[in-house]
Amino acid sequence: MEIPYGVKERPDTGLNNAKLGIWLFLASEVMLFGGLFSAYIFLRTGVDDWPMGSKYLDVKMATLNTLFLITSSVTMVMSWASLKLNDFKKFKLYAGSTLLLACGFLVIKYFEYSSKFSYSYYPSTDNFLGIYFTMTGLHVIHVIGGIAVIAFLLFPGAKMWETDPERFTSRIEVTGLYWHFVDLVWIFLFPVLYLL
Amino acid sequence: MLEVLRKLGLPSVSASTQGPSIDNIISMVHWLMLVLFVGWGIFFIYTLLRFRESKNPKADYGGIKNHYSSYAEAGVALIEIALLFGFAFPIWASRINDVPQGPDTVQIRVIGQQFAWNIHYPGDDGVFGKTDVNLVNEQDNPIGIDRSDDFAKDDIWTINQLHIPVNTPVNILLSTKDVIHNFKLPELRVSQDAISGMQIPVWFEATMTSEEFLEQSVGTGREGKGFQIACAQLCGLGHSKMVGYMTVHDDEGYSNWLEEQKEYLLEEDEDDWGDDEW
Amino acid sequence: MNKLLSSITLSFIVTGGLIAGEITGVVKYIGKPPKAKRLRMDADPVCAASHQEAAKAETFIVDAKGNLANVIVYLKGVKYSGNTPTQPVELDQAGCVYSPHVMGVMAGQPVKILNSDATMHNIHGLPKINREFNFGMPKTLKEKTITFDKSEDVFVVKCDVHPWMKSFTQVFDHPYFAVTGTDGKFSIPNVPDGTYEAIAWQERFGSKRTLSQQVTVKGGSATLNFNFERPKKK
Amino acid sequence: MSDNHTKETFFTKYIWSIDHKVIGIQYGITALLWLLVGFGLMMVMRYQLAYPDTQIPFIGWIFGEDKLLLPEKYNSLGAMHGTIMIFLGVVPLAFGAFGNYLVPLQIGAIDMAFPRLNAASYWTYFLGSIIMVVGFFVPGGAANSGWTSYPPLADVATAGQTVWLLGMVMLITSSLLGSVNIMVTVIQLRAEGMTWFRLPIFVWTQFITAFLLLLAFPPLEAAGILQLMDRLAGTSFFLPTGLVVSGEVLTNAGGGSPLLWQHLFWFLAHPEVYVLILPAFGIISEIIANNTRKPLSGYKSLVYAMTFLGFMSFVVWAHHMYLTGMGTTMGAFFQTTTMIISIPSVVILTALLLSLWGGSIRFNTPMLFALAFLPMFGIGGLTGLPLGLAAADIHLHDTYYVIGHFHYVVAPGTLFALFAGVYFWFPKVTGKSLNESLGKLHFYFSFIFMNGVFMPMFIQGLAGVSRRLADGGQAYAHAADVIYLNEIMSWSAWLLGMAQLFFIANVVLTLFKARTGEINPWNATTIDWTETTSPPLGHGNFEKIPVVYRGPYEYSVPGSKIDFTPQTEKG
Repeated sequence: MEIPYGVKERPDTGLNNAKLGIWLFLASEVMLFGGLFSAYIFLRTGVDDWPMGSKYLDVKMATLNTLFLITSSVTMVMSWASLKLNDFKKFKLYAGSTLLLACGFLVIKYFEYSSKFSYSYYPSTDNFLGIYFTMTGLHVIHVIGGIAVIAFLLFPGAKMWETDPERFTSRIEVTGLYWHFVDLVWIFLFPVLYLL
Repeated sequence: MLEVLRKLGLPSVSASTQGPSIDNIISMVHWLMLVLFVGWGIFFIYTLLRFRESKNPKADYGGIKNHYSSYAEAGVALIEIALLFGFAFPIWASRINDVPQGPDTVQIRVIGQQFAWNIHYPGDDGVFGKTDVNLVNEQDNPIGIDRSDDFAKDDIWTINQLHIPVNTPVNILLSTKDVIHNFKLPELRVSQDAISGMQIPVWFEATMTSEEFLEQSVGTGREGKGFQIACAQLCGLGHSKMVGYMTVHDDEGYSNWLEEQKEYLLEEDEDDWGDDEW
Repeated sequence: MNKLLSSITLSFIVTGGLIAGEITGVVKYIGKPPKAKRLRMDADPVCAASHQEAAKAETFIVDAKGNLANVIVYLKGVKYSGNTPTQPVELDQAGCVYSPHVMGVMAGQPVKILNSDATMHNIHGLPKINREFNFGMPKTLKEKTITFDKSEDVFVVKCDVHPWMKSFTQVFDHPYFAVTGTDGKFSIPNVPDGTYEAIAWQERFGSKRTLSQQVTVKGGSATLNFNFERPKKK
Repeated sequence: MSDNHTKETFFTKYIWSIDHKVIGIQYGITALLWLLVGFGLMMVMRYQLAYPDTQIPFIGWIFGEDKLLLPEKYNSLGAMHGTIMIFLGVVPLAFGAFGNYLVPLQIGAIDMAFPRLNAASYWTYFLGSIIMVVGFFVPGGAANSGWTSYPPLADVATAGQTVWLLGMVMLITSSLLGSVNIMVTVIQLRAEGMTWFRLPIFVWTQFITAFLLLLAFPPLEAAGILQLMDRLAGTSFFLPTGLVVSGEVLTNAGGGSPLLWQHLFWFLAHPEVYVLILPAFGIISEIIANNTRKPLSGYKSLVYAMTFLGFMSFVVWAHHMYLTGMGTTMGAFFQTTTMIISIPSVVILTALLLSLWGGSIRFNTPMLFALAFLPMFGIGGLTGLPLGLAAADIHLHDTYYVIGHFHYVVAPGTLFALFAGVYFWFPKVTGKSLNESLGKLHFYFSFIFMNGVFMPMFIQGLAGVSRRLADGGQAYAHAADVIYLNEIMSWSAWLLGMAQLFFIANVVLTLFKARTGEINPWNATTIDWTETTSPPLGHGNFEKIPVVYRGPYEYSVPGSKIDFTPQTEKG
């Protein structure tokens, strides 16, 4: 016996298990980052002087990173669409670009972090840097998680395309949803930390 | 109900102006609880007896038909609304908004620490002097009073000894040096968290001197023990020993006590060794 | 190898004891002493009841002749490879004050902490190198033994329940230290011949204002005196 | 998954099993063991409370040469008792064990929606629970800042607190995986005909519980991460400027607020209360319907009340914080929401009581526990009222009244429900029925001593005795008149512990007996009883996926020959 609605949609709910699962997971992620954003607001409104993000942070690098992530979200969608169109080669191309862009994000983040450290800006310096490192750090962990999943699906996991293409497409779709969420978190982080 | 609750442990005195109103709401809620519980209980026991298997071998598919229970639930909701608007909100509003200021009020700072209550009186000028954490010395300046400040010269401090006058509004500015504590005066129905980084006013007016309290507690379990300040928030390993003592004086006793405390000011080093001379 | 060799020779010298001597001396204070303040023992009735007169702070104990008590005198940078004493050093909590107020102990030497009071103390040591310790001593717990693993400059040992209770401990990796008594005198026995740097520390003067002197031990004894001076006003 | 497994080794069958039933049993056994540990910690604490600062008998050597439970160790036990009971005991038992085992069976699913995730969830919980107790072996002992871990105390606490936080992060991850799984399972895998309003109440409660866990836990995870940063990276999220701890000025940058923690913490921890109680409602509902032989009164009102309870539980959290300097507007808001949330609780309790009316009540062991739950939860719920009103809370805040209140909800409340559930579903899981006489002895002794432990707490609380006092209030004058109760409570606690021996003996003896072969010993109507063998066969649960034609509690249907009509019966 196979667990039903793993890939196919259940008629009365209009969902398959994986998609519903990832939506629920993302709901909890929203609460996690929501908790941190509330903490940010709480801390910021609790003190008189809160430093401008640009005092510490490099807006240019972050803008570039924002572009990277948005593009990677687009390529993620393209890779799923390619599978839908049965074009495995294009899938490889797009998913590979997503992976590269994500790694690019990490590289820039690495330079950002090390430049902070070189000025002796640490999480303990003040609460702005504290929350900056905590939130972006948690986001980076999410990016790394995404990279691991995409890399798995691109290389060893891609065999499934031969055996069970429908399930494989569903996996890419679910991964895509996660990846859009990671992107979305950054879209919030960027203005909140760097610009406001 | 209040008498029952007092038999059950509620301190028999309510030695502040706000105490009776708090006792009042506690006993009203307990009435509500009692009525509900007894009501449920009677129904419960009666049902269990009447519908036990041996008495009623065939169950009734339909069960109960009437809607009395809905009326009861609505009744509970109404009583709760009445409690909220009639009592709970006004008492809370008075606690928050009616903080006494002005010349008749006694202003005292209480600063909790692991594991003692530091009490800071403004002295004759009625103004608290500056304090600075860098001047804190557990032995002879636990709250870091800056004696170079003019307002600080006459400030008095004690450890664990809170003295207040009777029938006078007392406004305590509550803070803490380290972790969270809770300043609790059980007999006065006063309790307030001391939150790190905040100074929160908590006010009350004692209606009974310590002497009167001791007299009426003769023969009870706490004979000979006056009012105490309890810490009601876990603050570390000495939490259970964080006992402060409160003495409520009549007006004369209070001013005498303040005079006595001034002797400590004479011990302050006029020519203290400062750091910058080295 | 070199290190080993020197430690062997040193231990020979120490255990030999033939050419070891005693450093004795007096620590004095020059100037008008600060007033000793009363301690607020009314914070705990048990403490208050254990004193006939109000107890005073022990920050600065000096007699009429200027003899200064509670000064740690020790030799700096001495290598020692002899035995660590197994005899415990006692730190008593009596009448809600520590006795001794200042003490030295060797790393690895047991410290026996006593509670002679009918109240709960907690004993909170604030070393930076050794592990911080903090435990309660209810009145039924009369003694407890601890040790320090590493040598460390003077640090505070205090009671959080009775904030005025404060004492000072320094941990040494050698036995060449002493604390002055109320007569200001001290003696450091069994010091091998040689020239040393000697340090005197007093609580009120703090770690930044320790006094230091050269002392040479030769042929059995040496004398070493320190004079703390009152800081000048600006 | 699929039933064409070639080989099933011991490892895949009992350890890394992906069968929801095995995982449920794993959860159950682990959680019961943790309950025992948490209970043991409490029995030691009760010794210290009854006979302060005297040597602990029998096992005193654990606490060092002096055999005393020193205050810092008492605080450790206190924090760990709370943590273990809630996060390692009751929730995994109620949600992990009962939920995992029964939800797929009751909705007619062959397994959970994500079986591998399910196993991962259990093992994350297991690992987290081990990390939790590793704290006892680090310098300074386990976390000792209360299960609430309020900073700054927790920020400056000994290393055990870091271990506690790491353990919490694991446990939170585990319950997130579990709750996603339960929700997807209930939404997607209901058998044909199992509409939302044909779900057994138990499934509803698990579904709502999953919802609460899913949304309430992440903010605590956020808070946990922030506290870890405070402790390990030197940030000041919860530390304001200018603190002096033990005579030394803290060197942190400052600017944080301890109230931030309290908000994030209680945003989880209030819904957590309903996580503890909702599965209990579910179990009780099943047992009452079964043993009154009639449908529940007001199935729909129960469902609506529970759903409403779930939603409301997200907006009452600050009623734990009345005394933190809360103003009038916030105070009024949270008092009002708190009073509002009391109404669905009253509705639920009333519906369960009314369900008894007209029944043919059988008094077997599960039913006794279920019936006792009602007044016990009643006491627990009612004593929440004075605490919900800020003015009354001024006197009762953080006293033993609070301890009595939530223990009545959780101990004679939820725990009785869980025991009821264990007695009720034991035949399902093992194919063997527990002994009724031992069960009744277990019940009556537990009932008496539970009340012996917790009833006196209200008296101490009214007297104003604070919780978390390592000496039980000896130092405080206002405790003098009520301190004698400590001995009564402690003896009750130890005897309560002894009473559990009936249960342990019962389980052990029964396991040695042969299977009865009876499929549906209680003559129940739900799919778990009617469509599977006891115990259910291997993976897949059902020989054929059942089809549902009616509601879950069709007992004593007029015109029917027997007094129960299974959900799968046509017509």
